[in-house]
Amino acid sequence: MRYLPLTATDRQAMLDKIGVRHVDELFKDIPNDVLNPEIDLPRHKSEMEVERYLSRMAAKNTAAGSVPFFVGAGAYKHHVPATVDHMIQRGEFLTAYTPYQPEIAQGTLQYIFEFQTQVAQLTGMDVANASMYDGSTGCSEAVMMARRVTRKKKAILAGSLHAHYASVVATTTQFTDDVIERLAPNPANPEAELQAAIDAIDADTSCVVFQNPGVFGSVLDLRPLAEKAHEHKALLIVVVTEVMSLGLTQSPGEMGADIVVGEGQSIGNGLNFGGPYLGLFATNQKFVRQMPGRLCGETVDADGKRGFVLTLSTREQHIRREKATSNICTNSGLCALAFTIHMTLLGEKGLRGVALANHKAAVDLRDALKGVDGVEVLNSTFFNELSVKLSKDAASVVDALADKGILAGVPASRLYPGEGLEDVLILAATETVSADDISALVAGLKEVL
Amino acid sequence: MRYLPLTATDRQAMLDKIGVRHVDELFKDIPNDVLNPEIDLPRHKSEMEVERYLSRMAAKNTAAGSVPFFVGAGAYKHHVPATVDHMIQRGEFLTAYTPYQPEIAQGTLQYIFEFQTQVAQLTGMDVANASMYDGSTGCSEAVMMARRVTRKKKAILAGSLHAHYASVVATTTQFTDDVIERLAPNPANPEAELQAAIDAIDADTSCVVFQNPGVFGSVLDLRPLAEKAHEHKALLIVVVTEVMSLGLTQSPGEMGADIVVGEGQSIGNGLNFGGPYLGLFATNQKFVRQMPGRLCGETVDADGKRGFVLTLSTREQHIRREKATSNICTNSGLCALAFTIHMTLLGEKGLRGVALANHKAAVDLRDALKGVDGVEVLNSTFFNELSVKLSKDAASVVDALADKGILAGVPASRLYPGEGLEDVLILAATETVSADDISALVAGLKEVL
Amino acid sequence: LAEPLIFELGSTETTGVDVPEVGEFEMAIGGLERTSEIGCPGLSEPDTVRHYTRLSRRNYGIDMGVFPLGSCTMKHNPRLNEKMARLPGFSDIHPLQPKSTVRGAMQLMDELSHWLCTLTGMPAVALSPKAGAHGELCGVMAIRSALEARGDAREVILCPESAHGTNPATAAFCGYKVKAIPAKDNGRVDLEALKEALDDTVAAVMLTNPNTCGLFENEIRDIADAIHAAGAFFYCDGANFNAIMGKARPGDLGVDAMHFNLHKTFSTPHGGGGPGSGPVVFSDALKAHVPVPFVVKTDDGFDLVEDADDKSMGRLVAYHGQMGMYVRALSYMLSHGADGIRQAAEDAVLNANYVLASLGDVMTASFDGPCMHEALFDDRFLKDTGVTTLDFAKAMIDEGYHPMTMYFPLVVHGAMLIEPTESESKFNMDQFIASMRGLAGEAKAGNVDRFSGAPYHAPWKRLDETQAARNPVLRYSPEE
Amino acid sequence: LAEPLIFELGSTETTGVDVPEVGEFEMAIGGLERTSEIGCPGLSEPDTVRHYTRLSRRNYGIDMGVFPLGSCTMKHNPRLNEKMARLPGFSDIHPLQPKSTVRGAMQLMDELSHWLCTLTGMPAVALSPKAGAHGELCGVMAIRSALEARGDAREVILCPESAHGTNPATAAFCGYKVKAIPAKDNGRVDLEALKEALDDTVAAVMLTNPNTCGLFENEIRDIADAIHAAGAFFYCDGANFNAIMGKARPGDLGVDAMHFNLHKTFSTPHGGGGPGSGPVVFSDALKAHVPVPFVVKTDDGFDLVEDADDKSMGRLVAYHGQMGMYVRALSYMLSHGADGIRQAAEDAVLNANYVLASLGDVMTASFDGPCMHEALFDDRFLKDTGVTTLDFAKAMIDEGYHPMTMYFPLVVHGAMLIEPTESESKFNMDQFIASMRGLAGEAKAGNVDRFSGAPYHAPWKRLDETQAARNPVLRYSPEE
Repeated sequence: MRYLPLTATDRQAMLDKIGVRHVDELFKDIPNDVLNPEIDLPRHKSEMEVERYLSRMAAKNTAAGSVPFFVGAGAYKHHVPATVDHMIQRGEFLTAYTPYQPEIAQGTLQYIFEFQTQVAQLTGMDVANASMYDGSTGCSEAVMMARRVTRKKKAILAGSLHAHYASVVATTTQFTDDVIERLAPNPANPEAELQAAIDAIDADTSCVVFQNPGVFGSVLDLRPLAEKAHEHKALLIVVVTEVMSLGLTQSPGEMGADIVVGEGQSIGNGLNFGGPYLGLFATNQKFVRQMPGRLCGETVDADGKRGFVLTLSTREQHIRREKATSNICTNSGLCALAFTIHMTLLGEKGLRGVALANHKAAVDLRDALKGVDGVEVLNSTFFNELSVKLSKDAASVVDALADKGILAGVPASRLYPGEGLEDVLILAATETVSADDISALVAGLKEVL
Repeated sequence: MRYLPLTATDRQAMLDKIGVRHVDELFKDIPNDVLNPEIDLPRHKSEMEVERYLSRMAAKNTAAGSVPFFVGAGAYKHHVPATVDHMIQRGEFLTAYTPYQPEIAQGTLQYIFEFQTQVAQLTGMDVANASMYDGSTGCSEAVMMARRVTRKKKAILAGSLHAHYASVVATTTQFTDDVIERLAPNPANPEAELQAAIDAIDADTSCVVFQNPGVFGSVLDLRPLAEKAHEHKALLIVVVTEVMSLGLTQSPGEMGADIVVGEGQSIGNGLNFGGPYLGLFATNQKFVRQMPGRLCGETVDADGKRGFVLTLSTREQHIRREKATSNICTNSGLCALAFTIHMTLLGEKGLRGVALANHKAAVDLRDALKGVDGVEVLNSTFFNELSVKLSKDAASVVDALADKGILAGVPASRLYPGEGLEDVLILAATETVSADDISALVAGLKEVL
Repeated sequence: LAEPLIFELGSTETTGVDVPEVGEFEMAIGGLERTSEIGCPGLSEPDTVRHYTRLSRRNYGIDMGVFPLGSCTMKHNPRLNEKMARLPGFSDIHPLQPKSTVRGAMQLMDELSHWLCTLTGMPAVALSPKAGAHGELCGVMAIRSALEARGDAREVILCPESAHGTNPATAAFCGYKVKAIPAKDNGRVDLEALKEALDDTVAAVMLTNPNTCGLFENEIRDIADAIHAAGAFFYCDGANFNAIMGKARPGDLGVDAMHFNLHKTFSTPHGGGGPGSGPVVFSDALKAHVPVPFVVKTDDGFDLVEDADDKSMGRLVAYHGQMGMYVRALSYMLSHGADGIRQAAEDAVLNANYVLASLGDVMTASFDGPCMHEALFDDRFLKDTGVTTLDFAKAMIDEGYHPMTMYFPLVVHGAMLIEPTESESKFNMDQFIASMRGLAGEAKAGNVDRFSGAPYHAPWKRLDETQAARNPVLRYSPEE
Repeated sequence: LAEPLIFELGSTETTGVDVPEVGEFEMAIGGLERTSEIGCPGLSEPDTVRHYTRLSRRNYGIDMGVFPLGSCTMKHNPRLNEKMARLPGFSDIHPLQPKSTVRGAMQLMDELSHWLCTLTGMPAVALSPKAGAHGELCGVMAIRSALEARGDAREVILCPESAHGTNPATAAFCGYKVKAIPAKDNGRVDLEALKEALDDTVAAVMLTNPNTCGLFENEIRDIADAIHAAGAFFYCDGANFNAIMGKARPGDLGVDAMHFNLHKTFSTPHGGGGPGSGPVVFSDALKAHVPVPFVVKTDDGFDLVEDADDKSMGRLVAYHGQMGMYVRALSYMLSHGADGIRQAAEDAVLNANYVLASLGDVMTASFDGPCMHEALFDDRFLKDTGVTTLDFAKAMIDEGYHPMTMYFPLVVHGAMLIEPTESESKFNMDQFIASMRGLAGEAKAGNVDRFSGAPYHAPWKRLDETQAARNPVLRYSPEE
């Protein structure tokens, strides 16, 4: 076993030192009749065998980079510079623990501090935490935080919110007395979605959750929503599943958000079939002590030298136990590192440039789709993603195009089954989409429709 | 330009400090009429564009790992553990310079010292250098070293020596008064090759160069050759192009070699279409000061702490200039690091195990080929490579099998054109060759022959 | 040398990427262009590489040396796993691609599920929880779902005092009151006290086994029987599964639900704080309540169930969980095999007992041996030396080691919890033991200075955590 | 902390690989099984990772900070290049595969050739030399081949005193006598002296341009004319091509042959001493003599010429040279483009002149500016301080920098050759300049201790090179 350093000689010497004859004497507390069960699993394999086995499995999947690719809906294919993945694999980052010993963890702590700052800057908020598991769990934490802040029970989830996010909120709060009001999705009329959310706010409302760009792609001005929420002492939670959009559009903070939850995958992280991703979580200074998750803060060491530590941990489970703000412990450290390295490479200039390239690709996609019979573009605004109404069932169109080697997007019915959206398709176009890809999609659609 | 940190503002401030108005004033020593020529090459590309461009180019090649693969003849496909490539990419190794400042280069220096020791142990010699460019150039350096040691001119290159190695020796010595005697290859009778080399030694001989296993795969006992060479005060230079063989066979040192030259690619390094590889170069203590290339030696620092430095550099060009033992400067540092890490993972136990698996694969290949009409196995001994005589032209058989997705080996005529070996094929079987691969080859041969 | 923050190094004019030029076009973002400055500086690629290289060198990781952090299972992270997780067929697939294009992904999830179920002897698994604490949530929600399904409104969860903080936090999260179960002098649950506490208001008992004192709960079957007799469920925190994998199956011990920490037990990287992955195995009594999504076998392969039925608790995460971690964990399992997994558990326990046996005469072991995969000491041996557990831990940094876990579990005073894992050689163990003996000797010899200012040889001296919390500075601001 | 050697850590019983079991079979190695012990210890994978991680941390590389090593062009190594070189289509192809299966490899070699020829304005290139010195050998052998082809037996090669050691070594290797050309006070070749030395015994002149003093040979065309008038060839050492790439083409200046160091100019990694790659471009007069192999265009793609004709010098290496380096170099070139390559040269020269202008008042510049890509200082400013160039360089280590090149070129006393390259930002340059000014001030203030024992803050103090050479210990032996 290549990972196990003890030799037979070592083991014997150690057993002698301990004073037992057989290693199973160390397992004597385990009931004897269940010790050393027959395990019907294969024996160990050489590295070459494992590599071949898993490579064959991987080859059964269609990699996004190998085909014209328009799938988005909360996870996006972007080009991540080679430097990012190279740096996060440095053993000192990869194999470090949570930085509870700050004297030998300043590498991790400083990048978290940088990350927190970048997230705050991007979202237009005062402060951000060290990351959540992902956007969807972050969204559920935000709803619970709003309850702690407002001491009110009712959360309104707008129709623009990704269905999975709404489900996660509903699932997670099912055993509390929170009231979750899910509004209907309305891809054909995002302004109506916004208005419905505004109208739903009342005195009992703790928060309203609005995704922008919405799950169907539209970009909206949320100021009216913020105003109404604040009138009723409710919080506006803005969800951003495509963080790259913040390079082009006004920030949630500028629009009046109280909490911003984001899925950070687009920056620094690959698609990975949905995980690991990283949740961005930002809010304003006054709510800091109600925030879930880890926080890194600046301090000094005994010599007065600037350094960083985890702080405000009295909110957390390992101190507060059942009184903690959240049970979250592990965060997405390595994904956050990838995010912060990619953001550092981009800088404001690069981020704006890539965001613009995304929007241009989506504009080109829209223009190309307008020329296809049986396709009606629903969006008047969008960042890099838009929804279309097809003349056929979207799921079957997607399957037919997949057979042609084109991954055409997400059928709305996969996210919203039974909501009458069978003919709606959500398509994303990032900077990785070429003119050839769009041509292939258009040609494929013309064949299939 | 993502690799260039200076901004326009920086450049202007720096020009101001220097006291010039335009950067071209710094280039005033270049004749004005040739400054800033039109360069008919593309403008800069984004990382994504370069990656796509080169990936498309790479996709036009058939990767060894994707097909049944039997190509050897001096370069071998082995499984290299993921750890090796991971470790050599640490920036402190990858981006270090030659360790001329030992206080901040002990990482490089210590691994070179470990590498030198491993090479000496493997070859059965006293000492080894820090690596040459590759086996072929190392071979030519060995011939020149033999001349310096013996002060005689004639080098005998046995028929077992890889044709490229013999050509490199001949090319490199063409403007000296060395006499290079190349003996004929004889795949059908390796013992006769050995006897011819023995017979060719006379009083004028500086060295005899014998490859073991030979280019056609045979493994021979070189003691008689060493005896005859030493009788005539000539040196025996043993070339090992498949260093993995040293895990199973007696070492050149045990057989009486004075200099051992090896191609180290098999351990730690990929095929890379022929380079970068690394030359192993080992000899006995008494010849150390005639050795080419870098050497690392143990010493102490001002506090008496063990450390390592480059040493005996008075042999080298940067000190001795035209009187140097070689003009070599750059070595194969990173490839040597890969070698030493892989060797450390293997250890004696692993090396012997992998070597045995190689030999077993070749035995299986031989047994399978024996059942194919039109194929005559020429070897009675071999490590992981053997030669066969085909009933058809080997080059056309290889091409026909390549069209079927089988890379069947090296036609001897590609190495030895015009030597009457058109029907000889050299096939290697390493631990990466599976039973399925051998079955595919046999089936393919049956179709083609 | 201090490393500046990127905000002190870079400028918003600098970038380390080349962006395609898109020319003029009519935008369609509803007039919501960002006009304010974002403020994020960029660095060129060379400066980015240097900044993060230098930061990394201020960290200690498993790759650098012994990392005996109890309860955290800091084992070797094989590089093969990293390579496998980066195969484009795993890393470059979208969670909402057509299922026909992710057959390999479904196969991988199915095989991982099979390994986890087989190793635990449990019939079902939920892969999607994102980390151990999230797995706990999943487990307790399944328990509550099952209870509600049978109309049984219970309101209490029992946890031992030695439990990880996530256990009570999770229970509270699901609306339960938390009551503590006392421990006996031998570091195990007091079975009689547990029986007394068990009544029809108790929904579940959450136990870590091997427990956080590094001991196996030797009355485990009596405990399970008592729990089930009271109509409650037995939740096992699997954080310490490394000690018994391949040696014993929780399913044989009466466990109803147990989460894994893939990053502990199956060597996916800790990564300075994550990502984790917390699959949960379930007994027959709970398996109907698993969250979506999950993979099922079909006639011609696999399918993903994405929509919850009435019994399912619902959805805990967007998409399918931590695929990247699944690949790494399966790569680890395939590499070890059933034989290697058992050997790893034995070696982990052997290493811990070797520490216990080698340090027992100079430090104070909290309980009689043998221990499982970690050796627990307390600060009695430091009595009257003026050296605290914290000081002792910080002095270990000067010896070139990451400190052990300190002050946890709470049930002993000044706890020092040492978990070497199976990744350590005897050579490493002997060096570590010699260092610890040396430190213990110095403490007893009254060499307080060696400890009170430690670490002396780390890049930073002790950091002021009080100041950080009193006046939180959580982001860079230019006016600083 | 010292790191043991693997021979002190491992055992021959330990291995970090799992080897397939092959069972019993009849061997066919002629009874030559190895029965003696090899003696190479193995380490488990975790211990291997740690050993080399810890070793690496004792190194300084470009990734860590400014690396102003004159003449070595320590520029940023983009990670994209590493990724591209590892594409299986490049890294996992065999040099003797059928040509039909390596069309992409031939295309890559052809494109690289095209870039190198276009940037130099030369008609032909030999890619195969393995490093710069090997390229020199290739160049001088082509010159000798051409001379012999015309029956012209010349015996002398002229080199300036400031040449790299490889130049005279190479000339001697090809059977030439080496004569030195003196330099003028302005750091350039003395044209008149050169003309005098040029006669019909001179085969070639080997010049580095920009030269090793960091200066462009401003009489380059007169030099070339004089060389050609004497029937000799003009070999240019291209080690310093970084300063003029995209700014001027050697082909426009009368050069007959020039090698590149791909690892300097085109950012393939130095790797602690290699591997290098030394392609050579040739003029029309020499191109018939290039070594095999080379790629040619055919009607339907490319072909590899592997067998030498009468004129070719023959074969310098097995196979096709340093493919892995070709990929990296082309990746660099494509990334920069013609525009970025010129900008890089300008930035390299700008950075060097910025150093020259910023340190000229506290250190002694050897020649009047402007310089090209490196700034040459000598030790006049250290006169009577008791501090030597070596001391000064070692003190730079304590400032966190790799020292500059010292005592080279030989033509000035106590040379300090500073080459920042284009990879450095102004921020880095300003910090570096401030450090250098600080050191110069301390030297002048008589603070000799700061220098004589330097480095103080490196992991090792100065190492005893004399002892190493007097009693060479070149390998580990157990009896030590």
